[in-house]
Amino acid sequence: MVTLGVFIRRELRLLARQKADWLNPVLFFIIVLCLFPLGVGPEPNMLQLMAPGIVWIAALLSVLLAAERLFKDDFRNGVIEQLVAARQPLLSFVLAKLVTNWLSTGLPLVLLSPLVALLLNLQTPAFIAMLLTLLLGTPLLSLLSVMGAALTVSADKGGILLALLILPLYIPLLIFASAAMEAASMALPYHGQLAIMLAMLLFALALVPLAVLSALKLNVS
Amino acid sequence: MVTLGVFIRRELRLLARQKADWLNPVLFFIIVLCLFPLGVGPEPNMLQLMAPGIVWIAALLSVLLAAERLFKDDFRNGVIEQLVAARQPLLSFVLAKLVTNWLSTGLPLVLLSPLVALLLNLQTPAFIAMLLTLLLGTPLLSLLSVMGAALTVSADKGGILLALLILPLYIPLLIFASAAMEAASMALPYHGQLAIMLAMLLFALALVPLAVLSALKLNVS
Amino acid sequence: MRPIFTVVDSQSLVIKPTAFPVLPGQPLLTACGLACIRQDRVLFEQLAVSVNAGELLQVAGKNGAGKSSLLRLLAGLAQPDEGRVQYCRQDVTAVAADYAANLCYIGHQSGIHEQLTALENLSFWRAAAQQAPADDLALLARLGLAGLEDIPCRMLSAGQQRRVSLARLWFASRQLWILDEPFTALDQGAIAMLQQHFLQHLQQGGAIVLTTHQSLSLKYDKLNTLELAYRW
Amino acid sequence: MRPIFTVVDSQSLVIKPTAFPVLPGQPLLTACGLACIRQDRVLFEQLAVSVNAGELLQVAGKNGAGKSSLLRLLAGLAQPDEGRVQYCRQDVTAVAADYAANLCYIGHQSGIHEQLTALENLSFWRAAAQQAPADDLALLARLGLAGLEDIPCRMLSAGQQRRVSLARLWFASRQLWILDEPFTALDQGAIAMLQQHFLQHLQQGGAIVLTTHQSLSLKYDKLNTLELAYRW
Amino acid sequence: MFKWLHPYAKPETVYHLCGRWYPWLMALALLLLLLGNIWGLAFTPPDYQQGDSYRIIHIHVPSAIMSMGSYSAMAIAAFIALVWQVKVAQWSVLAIAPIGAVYTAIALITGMAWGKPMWGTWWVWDARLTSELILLFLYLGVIALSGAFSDRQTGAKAASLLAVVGVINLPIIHFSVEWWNTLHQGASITKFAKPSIDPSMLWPLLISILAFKVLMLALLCLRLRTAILLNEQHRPWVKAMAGEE
Amino acid sequence: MHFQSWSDFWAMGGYGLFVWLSFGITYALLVALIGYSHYQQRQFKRQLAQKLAREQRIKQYQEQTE
Ligand code: HEM
Ligand SMILES: Nc1ncnc2c1ncn2[C@@H]1O[C@H](COP(=O)(O)OP(=O)(O)OP(=O)(O)O)[C@@H](O)[C@H]1O
Ligand SMILES: Nc1ncnc2c1ncn2[C@@H]1O[C@H](COP(=O)(O)OP(=O)(O)OP(=O)(O)O)[C@@H](O)[C@H]1O
Ligand SMILES: [Mg+2]
Ligand SMILES: [Mg+2]
Repeated sequence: MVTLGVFIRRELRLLARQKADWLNPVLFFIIVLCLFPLGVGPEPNMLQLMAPGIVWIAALLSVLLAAERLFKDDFRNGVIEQLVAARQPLLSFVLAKLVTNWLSTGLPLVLLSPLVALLLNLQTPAFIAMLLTLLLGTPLLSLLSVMGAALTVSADKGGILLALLILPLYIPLLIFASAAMEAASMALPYHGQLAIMLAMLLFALALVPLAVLSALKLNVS
Repeated sequence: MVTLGVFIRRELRLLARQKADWLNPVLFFIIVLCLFPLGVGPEPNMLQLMAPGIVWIAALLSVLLAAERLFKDDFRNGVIEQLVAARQPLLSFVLAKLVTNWLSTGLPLVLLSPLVALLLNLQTPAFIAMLLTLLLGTPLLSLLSVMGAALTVSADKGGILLALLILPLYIPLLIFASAAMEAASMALPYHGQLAIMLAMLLFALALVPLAVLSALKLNVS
Repeated sequence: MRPIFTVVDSQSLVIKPTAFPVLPGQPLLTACGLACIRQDRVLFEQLAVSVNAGELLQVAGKNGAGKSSLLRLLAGLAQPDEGRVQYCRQDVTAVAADYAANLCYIGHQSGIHEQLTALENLSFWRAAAQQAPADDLALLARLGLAGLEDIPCRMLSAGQQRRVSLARLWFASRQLWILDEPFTALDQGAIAMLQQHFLQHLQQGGAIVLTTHQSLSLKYDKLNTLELAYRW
Repeated sequence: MRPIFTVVDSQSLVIKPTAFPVLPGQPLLTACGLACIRQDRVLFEQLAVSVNAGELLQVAGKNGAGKSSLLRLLAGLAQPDEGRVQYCRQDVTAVAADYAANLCYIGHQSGIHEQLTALENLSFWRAAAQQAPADDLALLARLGLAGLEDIPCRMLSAGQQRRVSLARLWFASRQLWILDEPFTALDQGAIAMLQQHFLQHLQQGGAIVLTTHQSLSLKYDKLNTLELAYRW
Repeated sequence: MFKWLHPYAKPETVYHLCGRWYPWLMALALLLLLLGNIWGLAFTPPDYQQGDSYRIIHIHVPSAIMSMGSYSAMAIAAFIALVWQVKVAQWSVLAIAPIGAVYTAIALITGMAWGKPMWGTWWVWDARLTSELILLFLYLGVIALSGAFSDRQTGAKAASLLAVVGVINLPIIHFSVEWWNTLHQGASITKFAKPSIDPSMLWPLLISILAFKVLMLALLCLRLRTAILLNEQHRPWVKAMAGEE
Repeated sequence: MHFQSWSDFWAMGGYGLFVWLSFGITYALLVALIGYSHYQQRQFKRQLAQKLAREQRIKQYQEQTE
């Protein structure tokens, strides 16, 4: 536990030093959001219709792009090799990465959601649904992308391979999240979708750290 | 010129060896295109309306993701450092990268366009417009993203910084390309937009290689 | 303000004689029947390795003979294609945690994060080794890095980065060191200092497995050499 | 099938005495008043360097003294903060193309692509150096890489990768070599061979600037040393 | 031809010059700003269409114009830095970028606050608004890129290159109102022939524009001084000065 | 003075919120920019002094050890 604390502090310090690591995904998210009205046309009611899809696709892409770098530096410098050789601390390391990854990419998206609502002309109920789905969905997104990053860290094929691995897993999330937002904008209940998302999140929370651990070990040898 | 030939062969050989480098962007493009109907809902006429925007945003993202790796390996291994020290061959190197980057990411998108038309329910005129804009636009996209990749090659901040730099420059292209496709779908003429795109392309062709050259030089020092 | 460096008398940095788990002269690491195959080429076969506490084993051989591969096998980073590695007469896979807790492996890569300062890297490694924080400033000053403690490591020269990564050898309490070309990029002064440190470790009952293409100038009687032939 | 390696009599690989642009004894590279500042620390100031054709200059100094930084300045990869570098008594910025065409710089990084084979890397470098294709198989065999020519370089050991990157020194027709720690990761045999090659180059009127922490065993009368002090 | 400029490219000279100008420029800027804004807020008649909301013009238009003006200044400095390797110009690029970014943000925010009463919405995806947003991204890109390198010099050069390349966006912003028919007002004061705006409203506006311009210069002086110190800290004159203080 | 009274002035013909919001944010941003620029300069001067002091100490240390 002490180790976990130290590791989390290390990651936070790295984030504080490389501000771009968490500022860039946020900016990217905003820019992709701005691209849509430009490419698709600015009619407010069409934007409202598309909003769930847009928000979730932009979120996916920004989390994905941020995750790619997660293990790269540590792998190249041999830090991960060392931790695998030392065995024990590897789990704390993975957990620290997971926590800080969400703090630095998922959380900002949640905090940004009022701005998104403004840009895409969302009404309050849809906005609340968006907030809730983001709160439940971004941790899941982080988990998935961290797993992808761990799998691809030595493949050195860059972000795209990661994207390919993650996208199929991500599709259920996309479907339920946008269904929830759509239901909200039509004033229908959406507990069901939220419950399913929560279940997926818990399931991933239990399994992903182990998967990441063995993926890292595999990549070192 | 002999040098250029050798360099292009080298890049092609690398592409043949690392097939993921060009297969992945294509797959990514297709997956993003498939995500939209999932996130937005499958009504055909809405998809048609959104098609220009979707195609162009997906194209941008996939080219962007592919570009990020373009110079990374050669930079890390010191190849670029060597070429800068040798001066002369650097231009051939940059040109070879530009050509093969388009061949491996832009061209596949053009070839894929019939499939896209199928997925998004496009009519023939809109499809032809899409084909033409892709033909004119993807080289420009390649040029821009290669420039971004060259600027950030030693920055070590990953693809997201690249995205941040390129997106503002890319927006005019997006606007004209989707305007052309919209005009086509309403049976209006769209020579004007195509002409502007052509002008932008020629302008970029003249200037970008120089910008890439100096970007690489300053990244080495 | 934190003091940038502390003047230490070099004695205070001497590792306290820890009770290493294995007594001097006892076998610490043994391996038998080892084989390693890379790209369908047999690098070595039926190789036996044995390292007792208090001994140094230098793995020698030409470029490509398989030294690094052997060291990675011994450190548990890769599995041998044949044969097995034993720690205290028990299979390393069975006592993996114990083994890892008593091992310090430093390979070709430095294991330091380029964006973190030397101090931060060290405190990370202390945590990973489950050690209490200690006076890293003095340690770094001793390694000739006084004044460079809080600069991101990427701004250090090749040899200075190597020094930071070797600082882990001063953390103490690991009996077995496995070092792949530790002298790379170091200047003569640093090499001498490092060998002095090796000597101390051996005298306290530690054991070292290393490769190097430079010759050791260590005056010690338990230096063994394992010559790996370059095979086809 | 292509022969895996060709037995060559080592004479056939001897570089033909090319007419190097600068005559032996004439100044090839001179620099005066050089200053280099890294992270606001002055590494050196008012430094003068001069290398004549037929001479070897070893830049010596502790870790972090600024050897690599100096070599990069001389190779034109970075601009000095003060002072200037001259090639044949002309500013290098003015005769940049000529200078680059007569220079071979090999730094800490190998300059070989890890996914390409040794052969492919060499033919890339030949093209970049505007040279005609040549018998690279024989060259690689000479460097002890027979049989490893068509394996991606990432599967070679540290020393073997280094050998591939040094193969460029056998391409000929560059008068000035600037080498940053060329002996890293090489075994003793390879180091001896490399030094032999240095000797030949010097005798033909070439010039070498290098850094190394190992001592040179070269028997040659025009070996100069430039000692860089580690400064604050 | 540029020989006479040469002494002014010497960092030490520029440092002292900026130090001398800064107080005057700052005072002048604040004076003009207060004059223009108070005049515009309290002493001009309301617009017959927009009522009193049009008074936002006294900060919206100056900041919008100067957001583009700052970009041109930055791009020119970047060009000089790249072509003639003038270090002071290179540092000016990084000194101007945050000023321009703040001006752009002001133009966006005041535009939004004006748009709500006039168009009934905070934001529309109108060509001019969008392109102004892109301008903000360009500024942010320049700032991000300059900070992305371990070496300060490399960062500054890369940012300069990006600034030069980004110039193509300026005409797009300026002419966007003419190329696409949009909600946003067309040029009314920047038209050369005859401003289509009442002189009583024009004067305070012109004063405010001037104020923003002078403020930019003042801030440039201040920030350039810091940049010079930062980049020349190993020089004796900087050390001597640090010793004095 | 165009307005009849202070309350008229603050009300801005019903547009008070928007007008004062924009002016408020503008001035806040400008003040922040000016303040930050001054802060940066002071901060840097402090760091420089620290650095010089540290160099001094390191020289001292090296003399001691040699
Ligand atoms: C977020 C919203 C807005 C943005 C980003 C914005 C942006 C700009 C820009 C960039 C300019 C300078 C154009 C140039 O010099 O070429 C400008 C000028 C101007 N804007 Fe806005 N604007 C916004 C909203 C508004 C609104 C709501 C109004 C009034 C109804 C308005 C009225 C004007 C006027 C009158 C000018 C002066 C035009 C001229 O004389 O050239 N703007 N705006
Ligand atoms: N990329 C960099 N950015 C900033 N400072 C650097 C960088 N690389 C090196 N330095 C600084 O410059 C100094 C000299 O580094 P350099 O690499 O030239 O040393 P060197 O003499 O080659 O040492 P070594 O023997 O360890 O290779 C170092 O002390 C370091 O602090
Ligand atoms: N990652 C790898 N994948 C496949 N084969 C490899 C890999 N690394 C090394 N090899 C092969 O294994 C052989 C031995 O490599 P190893 O790195 O163990 O050599 P080494 O003795 O450490 O040499 P050096 O002195 O050059 O460091 C090499 O000849 C190489 O062909
Ligand atoms: Mg090895
Ligand atoms: Mg060095």
